[in-house]
Amino acid sequence: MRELMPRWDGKLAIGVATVALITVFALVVPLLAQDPRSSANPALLPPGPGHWLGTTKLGNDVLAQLAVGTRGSLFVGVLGGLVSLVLALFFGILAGYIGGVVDEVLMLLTNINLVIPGLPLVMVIAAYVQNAPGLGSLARSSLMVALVLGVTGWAGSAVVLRAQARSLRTREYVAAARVAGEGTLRIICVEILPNLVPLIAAQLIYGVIFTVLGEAGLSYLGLGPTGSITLGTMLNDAQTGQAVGTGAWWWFVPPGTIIAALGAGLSLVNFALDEVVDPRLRQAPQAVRRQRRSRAAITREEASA
Amino acid sequence: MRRALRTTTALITAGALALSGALASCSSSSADRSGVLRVWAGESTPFNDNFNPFSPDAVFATFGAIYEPLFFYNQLSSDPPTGMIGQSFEINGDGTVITVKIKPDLQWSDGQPLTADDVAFTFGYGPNKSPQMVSATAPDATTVVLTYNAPQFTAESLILGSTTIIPKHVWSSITDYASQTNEKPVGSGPYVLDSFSDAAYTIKANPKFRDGEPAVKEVQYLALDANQSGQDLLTTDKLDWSGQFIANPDSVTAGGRIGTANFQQDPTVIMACSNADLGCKGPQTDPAVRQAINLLLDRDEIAKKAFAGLTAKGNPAFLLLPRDQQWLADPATGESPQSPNIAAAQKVLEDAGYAKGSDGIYAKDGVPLDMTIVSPDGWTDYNDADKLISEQAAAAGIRIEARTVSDAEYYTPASTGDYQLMLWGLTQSLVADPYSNYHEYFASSGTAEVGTAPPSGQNFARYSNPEVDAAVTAAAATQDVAAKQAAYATVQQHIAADLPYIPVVVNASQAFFDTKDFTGWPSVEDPYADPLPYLSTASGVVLAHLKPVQK
Amino acid sequence: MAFYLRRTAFYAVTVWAAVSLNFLLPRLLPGDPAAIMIGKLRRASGGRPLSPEVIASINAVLGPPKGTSLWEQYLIYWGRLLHGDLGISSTRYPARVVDLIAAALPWTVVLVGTATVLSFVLGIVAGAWVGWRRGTWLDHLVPVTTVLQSIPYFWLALVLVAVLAVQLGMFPIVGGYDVFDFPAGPEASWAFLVSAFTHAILPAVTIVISSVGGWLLGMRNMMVATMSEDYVVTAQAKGLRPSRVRSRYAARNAAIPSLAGFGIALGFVVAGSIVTEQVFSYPGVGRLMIQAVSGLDYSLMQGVFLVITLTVLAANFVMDLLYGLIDPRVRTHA
Amino acid sequence: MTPVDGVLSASHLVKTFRLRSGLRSTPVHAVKNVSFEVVRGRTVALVGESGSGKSTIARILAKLETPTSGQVLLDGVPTPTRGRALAEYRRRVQMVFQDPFASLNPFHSVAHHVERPVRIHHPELTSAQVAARVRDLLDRVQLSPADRFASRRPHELSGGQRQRVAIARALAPGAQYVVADEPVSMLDVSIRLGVLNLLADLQREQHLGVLYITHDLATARHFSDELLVMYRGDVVERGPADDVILRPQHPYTQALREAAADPERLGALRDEVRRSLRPLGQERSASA
Amino acid sequence: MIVERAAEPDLTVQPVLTVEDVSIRYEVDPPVDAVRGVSFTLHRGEILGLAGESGCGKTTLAYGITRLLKPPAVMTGGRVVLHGRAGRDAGGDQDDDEATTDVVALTGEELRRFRWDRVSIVFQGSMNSLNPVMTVRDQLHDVFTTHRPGMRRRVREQRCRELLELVGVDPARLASFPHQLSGGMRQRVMIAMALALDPQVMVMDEPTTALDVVVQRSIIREIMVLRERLGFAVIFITHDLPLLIEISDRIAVMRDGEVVELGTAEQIYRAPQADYTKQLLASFPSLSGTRGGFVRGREEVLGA
Repeated sequence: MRELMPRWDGKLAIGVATVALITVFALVVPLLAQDPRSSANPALLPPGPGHWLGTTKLGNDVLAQLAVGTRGSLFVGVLGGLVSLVLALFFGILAGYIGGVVDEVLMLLTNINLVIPGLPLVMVIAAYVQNAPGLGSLARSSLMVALVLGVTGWAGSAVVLRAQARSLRTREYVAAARVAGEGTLRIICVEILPNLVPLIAAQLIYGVIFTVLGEAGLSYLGLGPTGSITLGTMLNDAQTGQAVGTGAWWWFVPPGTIIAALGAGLSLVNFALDEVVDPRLRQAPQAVRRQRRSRAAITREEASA
Repeated sequence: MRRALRTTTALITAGALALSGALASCSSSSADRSGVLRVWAGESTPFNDNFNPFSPDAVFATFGAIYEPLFFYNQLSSDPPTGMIGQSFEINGDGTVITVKIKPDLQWSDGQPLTADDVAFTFGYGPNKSPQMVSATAPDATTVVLTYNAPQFTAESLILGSTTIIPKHVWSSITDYASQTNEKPVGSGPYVLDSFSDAAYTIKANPKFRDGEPAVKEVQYLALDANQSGQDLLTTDKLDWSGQFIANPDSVTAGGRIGTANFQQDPTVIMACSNADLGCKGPQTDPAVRQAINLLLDRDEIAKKAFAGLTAKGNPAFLLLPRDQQWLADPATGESPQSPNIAAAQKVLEDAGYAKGSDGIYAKDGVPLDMTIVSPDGWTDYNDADKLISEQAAAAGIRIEARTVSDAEYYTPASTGDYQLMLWGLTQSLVADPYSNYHEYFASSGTAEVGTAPPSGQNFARYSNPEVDAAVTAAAATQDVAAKQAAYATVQQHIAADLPYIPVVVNASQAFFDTKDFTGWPSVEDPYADPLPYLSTASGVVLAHLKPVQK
Repeated sequence: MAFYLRRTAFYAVTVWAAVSLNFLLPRLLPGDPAAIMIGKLRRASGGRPLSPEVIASINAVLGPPKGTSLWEQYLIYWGRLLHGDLGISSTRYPARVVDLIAAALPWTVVLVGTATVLSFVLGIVAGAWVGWRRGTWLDHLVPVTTVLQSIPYFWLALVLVAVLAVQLGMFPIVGGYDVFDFPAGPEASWAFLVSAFTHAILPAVTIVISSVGGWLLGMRNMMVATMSEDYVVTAQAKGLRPSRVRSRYAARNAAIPSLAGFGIALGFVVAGSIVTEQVFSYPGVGRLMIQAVSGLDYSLMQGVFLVITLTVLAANFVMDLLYGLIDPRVRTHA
Repeated sequence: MTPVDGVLSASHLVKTFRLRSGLRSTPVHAVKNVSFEVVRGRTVALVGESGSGKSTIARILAKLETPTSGQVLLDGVPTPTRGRALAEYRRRVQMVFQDPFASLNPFHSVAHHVERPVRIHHPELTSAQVAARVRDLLDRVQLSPADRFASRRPHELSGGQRQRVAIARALAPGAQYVVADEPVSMLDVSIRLGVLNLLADLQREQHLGVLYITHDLATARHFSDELLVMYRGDVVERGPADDVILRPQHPYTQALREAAADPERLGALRDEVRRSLRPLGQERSASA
Repeated sequence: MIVERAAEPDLTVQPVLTVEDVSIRYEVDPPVDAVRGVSFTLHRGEILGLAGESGCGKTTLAYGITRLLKPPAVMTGGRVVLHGRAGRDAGGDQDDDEATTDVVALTGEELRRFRWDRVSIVFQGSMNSLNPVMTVRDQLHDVFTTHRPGMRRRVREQRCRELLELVGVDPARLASFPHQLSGGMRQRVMIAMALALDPQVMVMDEPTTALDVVVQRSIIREIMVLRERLGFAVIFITHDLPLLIEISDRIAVMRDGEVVELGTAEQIYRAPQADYTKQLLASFPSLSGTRGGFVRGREEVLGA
């Protein structure tokens, strides 16, 4: 069990702290800050006592927007990440475990999805979906954006999961479970999945990063969600509102920073997970460090002796 | 960036409603070659190699710089039109025959003579041939007679000011004008095409131009994809002329090189699909709702925050004041309220039978006041205004959801009526006469059932009022000022009450130009043409006026 | 040989799938480019009615074929495609989609190609180095690059433009070359190449900064894993020079998964480059894509999507061939 | 001798794999027509080198592979491939795998591994009864006190302990036959004997039929009653264990016998090599 | 027999490698002393068997002797001396062959040149010791281009072919990639590579464990033949005590990082002193002898 948990170290601590801070910020600050859509404030105020991060062109409080936007982005990110994870699990685990023709077909689909460049596909699908009649406000909701990003972003994870599932499938404990009389579904869920937990978590995190960045990109291109505030729509507002041109850095810098910080924090958590999946990544550098220190200590002793 | 695309459509409609005017005399060109004038007219990369004056995708220099109409109608003044190809014109008593004298000894840029024959050909060609036209003939080399079966008083500016004249010897062999790209345009304007690439094209002075070569020998048009890029290039001395929205113009003009002008003309409105009889759906079909929205708007805040304070105040009579002062019947319709009056708005609703629900939203017969207002992605000022409108309406108990859509999904639903509210730009009439506004936007001849596009006119609000129709028809058939005033008074009274278009602001149209290297730009003192590079005809007039600064 | 056969078959299937997807998408989800074009023409003519011939001709070019089954349409679609006919753009009517793409593609291929190769080589070399020197301060370099990787491309690009191009004037702000110096468009001269190069620096830097971290991380991790492989220990035991052990034994093997993952990463880079092109007004296919999407120009959208996909597939195919050269195992074991 | 009350038999087993390489596939004949019987209370050793097909036979008997042709019969009855009947077969025929580090799921406790087969095959038992049975099983494989081991996870156990857990798991359903596929080859030499002895003890106590698969001639000889030598999918020699080892008939058995390390031949190899090289003494300087 | 062997001075008298009080520690948490004060002497041309179970430190010791300790292992003390090849008329171009070398003191370039030239290793994982992406030829040539930079390509190629022939592999296999060779062939290639520079000592870490017994046998025979012809000394590491007894001159039995017994193969087999040696011997049932401590044997006893 313990080997399935990431080892606590500086990188992980910074990563978890960053993600936790951002999450708390996204969940708590909207309750305290003013309505992010309120235009009752003067426009383009620089950061100051009343508005810690200033205001936008419309007089929206940037801090409030940032908090709500972070929440929106997290929502899109987590949802998109989950959608792509579910698909990746379906394609990856099924292909990996069942093998044979099922594997061939599922992997072909996965590989096709993989080599077809993502964003253009997302753009095409988003353009079609968003203009399809009958969807109403759903067409350009953050839910739809998350779905589109999730549906197009699972292939990479599926490949990773499939490789791992394949290797687990040939593990003797899976054969042993079959001999013991366990059913296929139970073998997948009880014998295989738990050992994939670090990997699945890592894939989910990649999915979240991918979706958050994807949402930002789509929003920048004007294909993002409307009606809800995300970091992407904030950046889009700032960009079209010429925040750069007017020197309103406080409008433009924070959303980008939060995206980068969130991505970096999640990546740091993934480092730790990578080290669980492949312990050599942690052990090898650590071993080198210890060896070096010890050698230095021996040399010192000899020198002093 | 989308702002750039939007200017394209602004140009297109502006061209269609042009007033006539005579070309201000153009100074004789000096032999000195001076710097190239670099322009961003709002186009994005890559450029279309398309100089077809009939194409919606033609590049900007096509209109004004290369091709010209007969007369130039200066939107900024109430002066009569100035002649370009045309020398003078005359309309007969019942308005069915227009006789145009064109200037003598004109030449196309390929050296062929430009005669009345070309003009007559133009009016009989393609989309110019209106159903009302009987004939277009050229009795002699400088006379053109256009005969119609209905009075054309009010179509004067369209016919004379925004029909680009094309050479017969080129176009007589072209049948499918819509899919033509006309990569080697032969025109009559001050410039001819020099070189084209999909990132930039250059026009150079036309030596065969009737007034001699213009002083600025070369003009280069650039393609940019973002307003920010335009602003950056202005700041860094790379761009000499652009018409774009810059929220803080000081940042560009502070250096002293760039001057700016902002002649507001075009009303920005909340367009409502207002006619339930024609199939419009939603609470906005009730005039009381539209009146309430009109009252609750904080136009001052919208102007300041969404439009950076660069707009002018709108009026429900849809006049360009003070240009059209003589047509204003009731001073009360001379300006829309600038600050909100929520109590009045709510009273209007309550009088009409609405009551506030538990969620704070007014409702009638169980149907809440819940509407959607759309604007295109990236039209920041519109998007921002929508957000403010949504917030202001919510404060008064009306839910208006602000949504953005792609460009294409903005225009098509507008024309087919598949919307509830839209932030929309009307184009101000180019002449000092609101007729074209009333005819285009309010007359029922310009509308259609929801689901189909109007065959002509742009009454996308689906407004239909027999009294307004009768008044517009009456105004069209007369040139008597008093009779027109009476007719317009009727129109103004109805549209100010029914509000199919709720005025918001009169839109800013900022132009930025290099005053250090070029002189002769229009100014408040001498508004000889609107200095926006994307306007047809006017941009050509400005180009012909400019002079490089000698160094 | 079997490996190449298999890969070729895979690419054939993928191309077929991409083309078919491209065919199906607009038919699954309604949207009428002809109606949009007609609306535009109407607005352009200032409310004057359009002649029926014009409407008929636009419908013929842009509208859905009438009276044919989906299968027939599919065959026609393939037929047109094989003749290099991607249709007519509605936002740039009547320009042919093929011509628009032909003008834009070289820019993207050169920019993205160069930036990707640069990023790949940088990432692999740096990753090999960091992995080789594992356990030293270089380890801390790895988390730093993930921050770079997490920055949205366009945001980074806007900041770079604001600071380096506008404030400091070090780089051009927009475009693929200096349109003021070359008003007639691209030409085959040294000066033009220099101009194109200086314009490509900032977009390329954006792509490289945002993507190098991924390569670096992957390579470093593989390098660490490879370093404990027996053949690396053997190589060291053989007394080979460290440089040789690093390059021929460790790095070469460690780079194999990166090569295999090139396709995935390329997709990401292409995605990033689309938004990057937008920021720099770079005259590539990404720009066309964005315009097509905002103008609902379905033909252009499909054409660009298809071309991007085919280009990425081609790049992947080349990588597969390289992969076969570098890893002899795949040549015999499929 | 104990009475023969049950027999697990392999009848004309054939297993052909298809090895795919590109678009071609070449057949690999892993097992070619092998028949034998495992009687309760007796041990049959299957000896051969890797690739000889012995593990494939183990997997066929454990119903992890389906034979291309031929049958597995339990008490003379053809055995099922799915459903309840398969569950019944699994209850009676169990397997111990080669690698105790791989055959136990690192995620689950010792108790889980032993408890699951009990629950699967004896759903009628209450939790307390299951727990008691698990304790009993652990005691029987000498993992005492059972409570101390039950909650541990595989990585907390030594190799020998793990293999004992694996044996307990195999016995858990109440198995009558155990297929032991190289059960000690991954263990340290000093504990192999202990595990084999445990297996032998259990066999006697529980009257098990054991198929002992190994490449090690010495343990095969000592541990089994009957011995089969497999070579490239065929059984080339069979007979009582001592006969086959001490008096091999087939050339392959002889080669195997010859190749096995035998400390009794101390120094013999060196001397033989020296003798063979002496006449060629000059070669040394030529190649050095 | 013992007397006879002791009377062969050319093999046993001259030490080639002296290991003195070597200790190696793994700097993990808590540190593990994998090798504790091991000393022995390897004589010229001798096969010294290093026996012990997994984790006893035998492989760590081998890596320590060859200065190939992987992190986090650290040699905390001891001396390893490789004695010069006096009295042997080897090629005069390798001067340091004549020198006595303090292996522990070697650093950097010196260490690199020492490796393989004087002590080579054949690793346990015959499957993975060869670089999968280089041909056998490239990997063999590597040894010469690094250690014999003056050697011409043709000579090098000739030498590589000879080496393969020496270990019984078709020289045509030079062009092969490792995955195209069988396990036995790969290990032969590794042995050929280990012979390339005519080293004084060859360390063999379980060189045949992963192979089938018949192949194993032929490779061991090959090693014996080569040892006879080329005269290098071998440290042969395995857990397979019967095998060691059969082929080694002397055997060191290791347990928990210490050598518990060191003696001739005969002594170890016939008269083991340490309890652990006895236990280890008892773990291997005799193939041809009586049934020893096996249960079935016990059953017979009980039955009797």
